[in-house]
Amino acid sequence: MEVNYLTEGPVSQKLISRLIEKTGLKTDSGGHMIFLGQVRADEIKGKKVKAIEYSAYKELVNAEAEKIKKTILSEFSEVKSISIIHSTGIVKAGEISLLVFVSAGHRHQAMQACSKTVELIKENLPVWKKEIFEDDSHIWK
Amino acid sequence: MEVNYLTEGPVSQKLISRLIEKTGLKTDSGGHMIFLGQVRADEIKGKKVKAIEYSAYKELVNAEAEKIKKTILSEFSEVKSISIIHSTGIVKAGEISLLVFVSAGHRHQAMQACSKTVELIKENLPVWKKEIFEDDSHIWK
Amino acid sequence: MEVKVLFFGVLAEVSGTSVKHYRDVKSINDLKLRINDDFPEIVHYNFRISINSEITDNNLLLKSGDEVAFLPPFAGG
Amino acid sequence: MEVKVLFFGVLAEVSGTSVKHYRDVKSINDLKLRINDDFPEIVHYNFRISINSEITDNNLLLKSGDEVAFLPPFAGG
Repeated sequence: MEVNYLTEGPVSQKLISRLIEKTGLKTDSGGHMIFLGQVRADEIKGKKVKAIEYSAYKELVNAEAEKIKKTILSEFSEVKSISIIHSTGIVKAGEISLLVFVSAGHRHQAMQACSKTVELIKENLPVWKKEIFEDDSHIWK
Repeated sequence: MEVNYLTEGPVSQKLISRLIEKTGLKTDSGGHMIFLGQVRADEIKGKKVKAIEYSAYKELVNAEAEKIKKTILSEFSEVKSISIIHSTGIVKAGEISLLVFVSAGHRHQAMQACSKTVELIKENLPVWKKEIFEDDSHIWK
Repeated sequence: MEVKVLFFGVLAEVSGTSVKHYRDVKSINDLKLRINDDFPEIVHYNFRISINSEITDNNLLLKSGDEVAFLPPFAGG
Repeated sequence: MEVKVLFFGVLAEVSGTSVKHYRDVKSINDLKLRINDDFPEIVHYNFRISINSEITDNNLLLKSGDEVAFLPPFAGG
């Protein structure tokens, strides 16, 4: 079964809610840590970011995300599940572009594993972003 | 205005969703960290926990939660908002009993501030729990 | 004079009540003695004390209308 | 023989395309020379290379049907 780590456009409220609803199914989890990365309306040299356009190398994203999950599961014995969802395409300022959802037996492992997953995503996931300003000019990040 | 840090029964999916929906209103936040504490169906001496009954000293909870928020806001300059919701009364195994929601300009402060808020809650919030087993016997934690 | 005493967590179970009023108690120590008389079992439990929602480790004097709470170790989350 | 070359992020902008096919390239270094000829600007950018979804820093030999990708520094999140 191939898991899809990418979603077209922003990570929707519906998708987040659906993941949170599933928490109750596993009564051996004591803590869930959820990271949501959001597009900021940064001002750069007087111009305001209105959106980010993400592009990704899909096959490599899947391979790297699988590696990240394996790394976390082997390092944190109490982690029960890890969900990773990253946007591709246009995500407007104020919308969510990354979700990391980690469930564990106890809180410390949930927290540490979630933070580490986010760091590994930043380092290893082949995703690129183009910040688009209100005047439609852009810069690559 | 008095904020209510306590909710009767589990922290509902609806309440969590409502907080997540509000993330988009602030375009200066780049990261949100959400901790959900869940009641585990632990087995203790062969008996399985079916629920936890939480009790709290409401006035003191409010005072201590305000202190925690002040501590976090003064320590983490990029934190934009902190929400804390703790259950009172019966919360069944698999249900959520604590929510901590921290929004910040960048991810590191969101992560660190969220973890620290949870630790301060564990140390300082006057809440008590009675673990109730499937045979209706109980122990205090 | 009268003070209101609140019992929380396991101490509410030990004392069989969550609230009780005491008359003519001058100080925290005074109140503790009275409570030990009423509920001798309480000596086995750890607790801290708050007066009017302020935790204190001192033997403060009490005045009429004070709310004193007996707080077992916190166990939130 | 022919390989498929993918350009990502800013490199897709620099090359004006996200995919291009090259014939008769023996190795990564060979391919890099060809790409430098086609898009001289590329020399100003940092990138890594993957072959068939596997990142490599070596000058590997290429075979027909290989998918080679030019990857600017990652910027997810």
